[in-house]
Amino acid sequence: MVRYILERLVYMFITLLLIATLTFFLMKLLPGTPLSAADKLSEEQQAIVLEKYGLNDPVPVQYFNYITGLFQGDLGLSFQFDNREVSTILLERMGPSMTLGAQALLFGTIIGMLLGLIAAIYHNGFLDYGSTFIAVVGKSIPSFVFAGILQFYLGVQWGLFPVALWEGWEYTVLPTIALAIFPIAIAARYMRTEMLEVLGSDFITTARAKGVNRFGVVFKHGLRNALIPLVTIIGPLAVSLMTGTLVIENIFSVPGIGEQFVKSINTNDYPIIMGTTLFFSFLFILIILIIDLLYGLIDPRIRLTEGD
Amino acid sequence: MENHKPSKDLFVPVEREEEEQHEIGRPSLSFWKDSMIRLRKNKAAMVGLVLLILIAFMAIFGPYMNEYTANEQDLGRAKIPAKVEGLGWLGMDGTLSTVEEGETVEDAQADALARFKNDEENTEINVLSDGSDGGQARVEAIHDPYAAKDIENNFWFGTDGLGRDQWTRVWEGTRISLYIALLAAAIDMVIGVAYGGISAYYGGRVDNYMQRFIEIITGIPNLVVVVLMILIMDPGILSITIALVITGWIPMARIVRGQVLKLKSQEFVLASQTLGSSDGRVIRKHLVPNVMGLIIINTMFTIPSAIFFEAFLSFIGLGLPTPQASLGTLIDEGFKSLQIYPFILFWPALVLSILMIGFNVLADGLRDAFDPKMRE
Amino acid sequence: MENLLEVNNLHVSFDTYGGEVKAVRGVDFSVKKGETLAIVGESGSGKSVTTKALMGLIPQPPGRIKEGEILFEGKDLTKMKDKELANIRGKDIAMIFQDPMTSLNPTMKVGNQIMEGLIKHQKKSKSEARERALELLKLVGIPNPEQRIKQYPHQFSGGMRQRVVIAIALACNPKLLLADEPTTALDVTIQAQILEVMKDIQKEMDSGIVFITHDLGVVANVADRVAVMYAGKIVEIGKVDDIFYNPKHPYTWGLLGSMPSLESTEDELYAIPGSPPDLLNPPKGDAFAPRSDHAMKIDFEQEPPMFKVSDDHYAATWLLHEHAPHTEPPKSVQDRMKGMARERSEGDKV
Amino acid sequence: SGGGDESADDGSGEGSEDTEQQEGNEGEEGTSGDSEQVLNLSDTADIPTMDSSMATDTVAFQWLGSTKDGLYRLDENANAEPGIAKDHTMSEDGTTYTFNLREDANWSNGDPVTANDFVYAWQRAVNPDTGSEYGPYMMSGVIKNAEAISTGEMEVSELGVTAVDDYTLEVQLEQPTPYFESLTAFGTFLPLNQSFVEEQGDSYAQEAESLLSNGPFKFESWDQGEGWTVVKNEEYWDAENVQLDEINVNVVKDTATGVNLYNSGEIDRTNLSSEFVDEYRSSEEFQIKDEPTLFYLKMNQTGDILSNVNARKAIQYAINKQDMTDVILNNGSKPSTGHMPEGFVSSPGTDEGFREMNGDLVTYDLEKAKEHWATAKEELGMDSIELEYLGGDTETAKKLDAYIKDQLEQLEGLTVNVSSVPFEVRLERDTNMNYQLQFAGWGPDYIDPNTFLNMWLTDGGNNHTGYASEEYDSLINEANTDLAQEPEARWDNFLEAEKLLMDDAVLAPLYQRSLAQLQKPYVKGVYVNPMGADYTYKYAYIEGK
Amino acid sequence: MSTTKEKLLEINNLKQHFKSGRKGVIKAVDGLDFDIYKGETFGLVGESGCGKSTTGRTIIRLYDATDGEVRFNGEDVHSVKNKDELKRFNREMQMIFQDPYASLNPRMKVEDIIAEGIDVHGLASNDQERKEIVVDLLETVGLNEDHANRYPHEFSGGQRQRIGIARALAVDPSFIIADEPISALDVSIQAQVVNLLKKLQAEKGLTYLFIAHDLSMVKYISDRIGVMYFGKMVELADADELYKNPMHPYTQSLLSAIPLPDPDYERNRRRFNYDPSDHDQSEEPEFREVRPNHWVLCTQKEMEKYQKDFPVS
Ligand SMILES: Nc1ncnc2c1ncn2[C@@H]1O[C@H](COP(=O)(O)OP(=O)(O)OP(=O)(O)O)[C@@H](O)[C@H]1O
Ligand SMILES: Nc1ncnc2c1ncn2[C@@H]1O[C@H](COP(=O)(O)OP(=O)(O)OP(=O)(O)O)[C@@H](O)[C@H]1O
Ligand SMILES: [Mg+2]
Ligand SMILES: [Mg+2]
Repeated sequence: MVRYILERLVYMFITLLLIATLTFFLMKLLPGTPLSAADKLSEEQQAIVLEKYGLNDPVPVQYFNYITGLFQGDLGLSFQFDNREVSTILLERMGPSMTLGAQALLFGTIIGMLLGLIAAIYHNGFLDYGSTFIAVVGKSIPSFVFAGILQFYLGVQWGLFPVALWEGWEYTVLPTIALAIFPIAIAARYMRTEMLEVLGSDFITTARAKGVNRFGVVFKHGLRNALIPLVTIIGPLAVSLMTGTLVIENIFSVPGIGEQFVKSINTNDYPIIMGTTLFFSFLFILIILIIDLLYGLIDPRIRLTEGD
Repeated sequence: MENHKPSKDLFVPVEREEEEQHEIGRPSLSFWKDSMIRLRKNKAAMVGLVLLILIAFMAIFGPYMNEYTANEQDLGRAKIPAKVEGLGWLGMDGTLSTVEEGETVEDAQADALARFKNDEENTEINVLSDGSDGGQARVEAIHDPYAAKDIENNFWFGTDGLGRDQWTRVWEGTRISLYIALLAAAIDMVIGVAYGGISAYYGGRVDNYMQRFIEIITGIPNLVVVVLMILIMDPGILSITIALVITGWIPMARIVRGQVLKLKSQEFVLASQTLGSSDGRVIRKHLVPNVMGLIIINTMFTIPSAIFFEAFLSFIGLGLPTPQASLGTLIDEGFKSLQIYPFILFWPALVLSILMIGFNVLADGLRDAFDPKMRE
Repeated sequence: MENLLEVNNLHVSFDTYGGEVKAVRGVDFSVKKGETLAIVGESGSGKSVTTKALMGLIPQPPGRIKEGEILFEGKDLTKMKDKELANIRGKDIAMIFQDPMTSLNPTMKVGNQIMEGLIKHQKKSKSEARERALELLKLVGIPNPEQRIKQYPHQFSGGMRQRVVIAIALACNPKLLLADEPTTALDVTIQAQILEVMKDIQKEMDSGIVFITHDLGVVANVADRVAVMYAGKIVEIGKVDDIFYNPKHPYTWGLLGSMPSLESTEDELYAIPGSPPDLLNPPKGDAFAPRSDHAMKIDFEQEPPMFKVSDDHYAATWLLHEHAPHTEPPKSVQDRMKGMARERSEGDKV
Repeated sequence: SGGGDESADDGSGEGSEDTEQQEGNEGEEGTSGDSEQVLNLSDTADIPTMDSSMATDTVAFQWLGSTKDGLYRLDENANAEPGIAKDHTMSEDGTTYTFNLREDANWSNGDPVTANDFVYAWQRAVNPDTGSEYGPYMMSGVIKNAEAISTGEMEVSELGVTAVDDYTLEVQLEQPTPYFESLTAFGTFLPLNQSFVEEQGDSYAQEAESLLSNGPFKFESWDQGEGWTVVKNEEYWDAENVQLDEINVNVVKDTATGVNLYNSGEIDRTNLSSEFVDEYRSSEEFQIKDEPTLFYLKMNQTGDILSNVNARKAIQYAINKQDMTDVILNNGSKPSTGHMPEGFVSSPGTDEGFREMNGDLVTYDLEKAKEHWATAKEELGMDSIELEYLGGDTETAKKLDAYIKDQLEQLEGLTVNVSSVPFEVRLERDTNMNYQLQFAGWGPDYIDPNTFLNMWLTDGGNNHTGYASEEYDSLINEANTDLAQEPEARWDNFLEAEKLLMDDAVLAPLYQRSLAQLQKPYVKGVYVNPMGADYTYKYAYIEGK
Repeated sequence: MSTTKEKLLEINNLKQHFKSGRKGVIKAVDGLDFDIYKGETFGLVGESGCGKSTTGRTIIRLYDATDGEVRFNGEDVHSVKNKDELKRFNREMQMIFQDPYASLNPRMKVEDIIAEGIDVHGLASNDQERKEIVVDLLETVGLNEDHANRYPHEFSGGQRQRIGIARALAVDPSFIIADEPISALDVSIQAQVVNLLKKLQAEKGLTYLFIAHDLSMVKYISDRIGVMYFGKMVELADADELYKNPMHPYTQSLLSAIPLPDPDYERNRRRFNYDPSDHDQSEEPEFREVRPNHWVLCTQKEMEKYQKDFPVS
């Protein structure tokens, strides 16, 4: 186990390095420069400014400098936010995104799982269709529409929650709901599908024969067996939720990383792109690792180390 | 017990026939055909299928049903709502309305008129409350843009901000979105399933490397890749396709992998292996059918994501070149005037919702149909 | 003695796309306290379905109890709500399932699966339940219970899983135990051990047992009475001695005749010819007739009623009708019966 | 076209009304009543940096302008009013300016603002080691030796700026620069407190604590991504004229969100996208803010089709700009008919506006367009022509693209293929002149016709159209050298140049942008500037909230 | 039954250890040595959990052996890597699984399950022929054509087991590992299946490794029987010999526990319990030939005792 984790961590390191490398070179292919007033400067002037940031060095040299910087824990300085440390920016922006993401994930999966369970228990009944409907609608309404509607009604018209901005917990409510609609839909659908499968198994009959009631059958026996696909999908979902989404952050004026990242790409802010990419990847790989370990916990029959 | 007495001559021994006749209870069908039969018996799924066929039909023929083309602009007739003769009671009477408040009725009226650029002739004003109860005066104005702009032909879905016929645009957009939907589904089914299946089935080192590869693909920012694609490619269907191919299959691959990991040590898989089944066969015949339910459900998630991904691509310049539209871009566009011209959003959103509901209901039906244990 | 369980005219069907599978077609029997009723019969004859029906565990859809009543201590289980049934299941009636591989929850530790019923029905604390679970595991002959209790089913061999299933069923000392081939996956030594455990519990609790098995040896060991099922019906029912020493139904003859004895060396075992009927379209008349050496014309036209042989011995075959020609069991069966009698007397001598 | 559409008149009407209102209010200074003097605003982006040497974007310039005074400030009519400089003298040849600084100006930490603060700041801005973009851009060709220093050919100390004493600043220019005064109000020319900046080092201007202000407001807090708060700077030399106690700014990127926040009272002003205009047009809080920003189609003359002047002219005339601004933009934007915004600069002699003087040079005229097109096709010997159109990357631009495509395709045989690409891609294609038609825009950096016209010089930094006209070059160059001291002749040169630009059909003017806004009626005294900081809050106050 | 017979399968020091938990190792099979001759039926009995299934599975390569070798026709099964070779092995060697439900794909029709081997090895030239073979096989195992079109969950346990048997027979193997193929069947079908297996053996010279609990059936069908206990073979002899002269106490205990279909006998049966600690612990037991072709796991001392107790007549 410990060995396995260590091994995975080594892989994680290699993977991150590969991602860093690939992203670095891809980024260098991006058109334009990180200069924000490039259209106003003559080419020599541009060249001089770029020189100052070491962007005129041959790409391999830049790469080498970047990677050596990385090993010293230095993510570099941002271009758009002149001279600001990328790590500081990441830290500042990551907080709101992760808060929202975590809340939405928690709220969304719990609600979604409940919906899915209800749908599975009352298979082909009214509640099943109802919960399916919610899931479908949740998935097919684009999040910006949903967020816009939430903001207008719950925020402006009824005044239940703050419309937007980021000044306290109550400000997280609307964006959390808006973000959660997707995990709700996903969790509901996967739960339903898998639970239906599981409820048909023999061991469920055994459990019922023990006198376990419907509730117990579903929650104590069904749930864990139905969890694998959900956990699989929740992982990347968690990353995408926690790394912020442009749309929700814009609509609710959340000072998150998602919007920042898109902007960095659009303005060629290489250090931020790299920093964010590495952070996202790190989070992603970490979560995948956790999920792989969870697989084993959830279903003891799955052994990842087998044969290797 | 038995009331009537059987007659005595029935008690004579008969020779046992060696071969009894077998009636063929049901025709011999493959798993797939059998599933289709089951699907056909599922009413909800059939409704879904009919919806889809209907939408596909409209996507093909809808644009030819009126005299407008998708890109014919006329700013003079921009943003007018839907009007269908005889469907006025459904709200499709081609009028716009607004409710304004003011200190006095006159104030409110003036506001309401100003809302329709002071076109008194074609605006009908109803006073809802004259403010005598101490509150604000409220006035409702109903404006008939068809009359105002001397438009004789009706726009069944109204027009957009450039005065283009929404009906034609929506159905043409549906075409594109259907293509995207099918493409995304195909990518999911082909690449995602194969990748996930192979990764989990071979396990060990293969799995390890294949998963690391996924991590790398996921790690590299999508947007960077897409922006790079813009440099080498012209926007259009091809670039959309490629963009989808690059990352669209990853969730599916992971789902399938998770399931296959669970299934691959089951005895029926072992049994197949002892028969000498090739790995491909084991994956195709044993693993995939048992993951089918999830594959279908996951595909249903991929489809709307893909439809909106396309809208996003269009937005950053890799999607369809202006003025072509898809449901995704139409919705994107319509959303901006949601509060004041909701009908621009309404029609594409309605079609997309029907499409989604159709897909999902059908998917549920398929899921059930592929599970022989599920029976009505 | 009062009937613990009484099953009257039970019909169970499954709706499939092919049509209605009439898995159980009118079954009557009863079990008294402290009594063991063994059900033997063709595989696919509806034994498992019958016992599942008793527990209200027929998957619905596609299955359904079409007709009949199941009286447990006088109350009709078919009319009970799921909630009430849940209180009876596992506590008053317990069931051991046929398939040990799939009847255990793969993601739950074996110990917890045993403890679950105890905690629910006997309101035991976790540690008490654990104690009892260990005891049960020891009882069913699983070595190292302390270690095993923490393992998952896939770490157990088939036989061990079966024993776990048995332990689960025995946990709450049920009044009625439905055992569906509980020892099939076990070796004879363990089987003997298990049978003893079951008997002990039965003695202690005065429970009734319905015991399904294919092993006539086991039947001989445990049963007080035996019911023989064929194609969804009970074709013969009687005291264990009646069935072994005085069988009346040709199917019973076939069964007894198919057993190899330790001495048998013939090249071929006797086997009932033909194959069982399709319950989608059960044949008219006696379902066994097409495979019977003693079939009569009436067998293809009318269903035989239960003929009474003695007070506790009934068989559903026209051969018992007064008009029927006198028919003796096949020679192999007679030999066997004789052989047994001889063995028995020898055994007595020893 | 002569007869404007109703709504356009509405828009401008309201806009000017507003200005009058503000002017009227000025007299009642100090009568702020009992309202809390707090202004709540939103901005669409973060402040990337508060380092005036490094700033490049409007948000930064806005808040630099609000927290710092340069030599001069822009008053409500965009004329220079004294800031740190009390007054100045200019040498005969117009190349040496001597500014007399006020002695009562302090930094918010109490240090006096001295001439050295300017010397340090300007030197820092052109110093290549600083990595400033606007420094070289704004100062090259204006301040003596700036260009050479910025390219590393000269020492920083050679820059033509010296502190004669603490309160006297002497600036040497390369050549007479008539608009230099207004330039000194620009963010890049703001002073820096040398000891503070050096003390802060790398962290200078990165957060509220590492900033110094010498203007009406000072930073109190600044949360990346979230917003910032500035409060009245009691150390400000003109503090008594500052009425607002506090301005809160939140970063709000989405227009609809802005509107919702406005409606729920969280912010006092919001911009409206065209979709919202219809809804709020009748509201009393609706106002239109005119901007001197122009949008136009750039035409690459190096290609084989657009090298034909008739083809370019056809494009100039083919677009119905009135419909475009009325229906699509719907925010008070006006069709533009030349390459100088309305209400931006006026004649030094008669005070008549540039636009008014030159008139509508290019208007919608489909017939004319078709004629030119026919000639062009003949000259080119082509019957069907495809043009690639590089679209804008904003939301509105997309709609405009579709519209422009449709309009241009009224020209027989023309197919326009729109490609809308991200900003950086467009920039790169522009630089490489890898386009045929391009949607483009330009806003002024200082108040002088030159800011719009000098870019079309042969090889001008932003020309990128292949346009090379000796005549044009000489007009502009003359205006900036020989005629620099003769405002009226210079003015005529510019008028001439614009005509030439349109005649040569270098670009097809589209519209002059306006911004539709909602502003709470209790917000008073906010001035709009044509360049630099968008708004002046120094004199703003809240009344009747 | 003489040693001159041709060896089909040689198993040498076969070991299969599973990891369990953090450090634990389950020695499911711990050093097995035996041969199976061509055309014989080798019965394997033993306590449940003693490693019978694991032995079978390791032989057929479902598990990679921890140690030891399995030679089939002289070739080491576990060293074959070549695909075609493997496929040949798979045709030659088949397995009937213990668990009738888990071993059938719930999403496949019976027809396709049975025909899988036919498809894999291309044994039918067209659908018609395939169908015929399937129907034949179904009838061979006591099912009928109608069943071909159903799914596994529609069958009773016994019926499922028969499907498994039909599947194994489909490829016409020469060696079949039957892991409790009949325990889920009713006696009549058991008889049918056993008859069938025997018939096939007679006709095609099949060889079986027959794992079972039902000792009377094992005795009936097997030529030689091995008794396993805790991963080790404790006794191996010809069937009759084993039943007549069981030496190892575990074997004795096993035989004493066989239930007989005779209620009277059952009422009076006495069992002999085996306690592994009764053995002489002083010495590692070895597998010794106590009588000709009769091997027992015992110490030198025990062997002498057995030889005394069971003298060669
Ligand atoms: N879910 C189902 N759908 C359709 N038919 C079913 C279903 N479950 C059982 N059956 C049918 O019901 C009949 C009785 O099955 P049951 O499991 O009771 O047999 P059994 O007597 O227990 O056999 P065995 O001894 O082999 O376990 C069989 O013919 C089977 O095909
Ligand atoms: N995959 C596995 N992982 C860990 N332990 C296993 C595994 N498979 C079997 N075992 C263990 O190996 C031992 C032998 O198991 P096996 O299934 O071979 O027994 P068996 O002799 O076939 O028993 P039965 O007669 O009950 O089927 C058991 O202790 C079991 O717990
Ligand atoms: Mg059964
Ligand atoms: Mg086994």
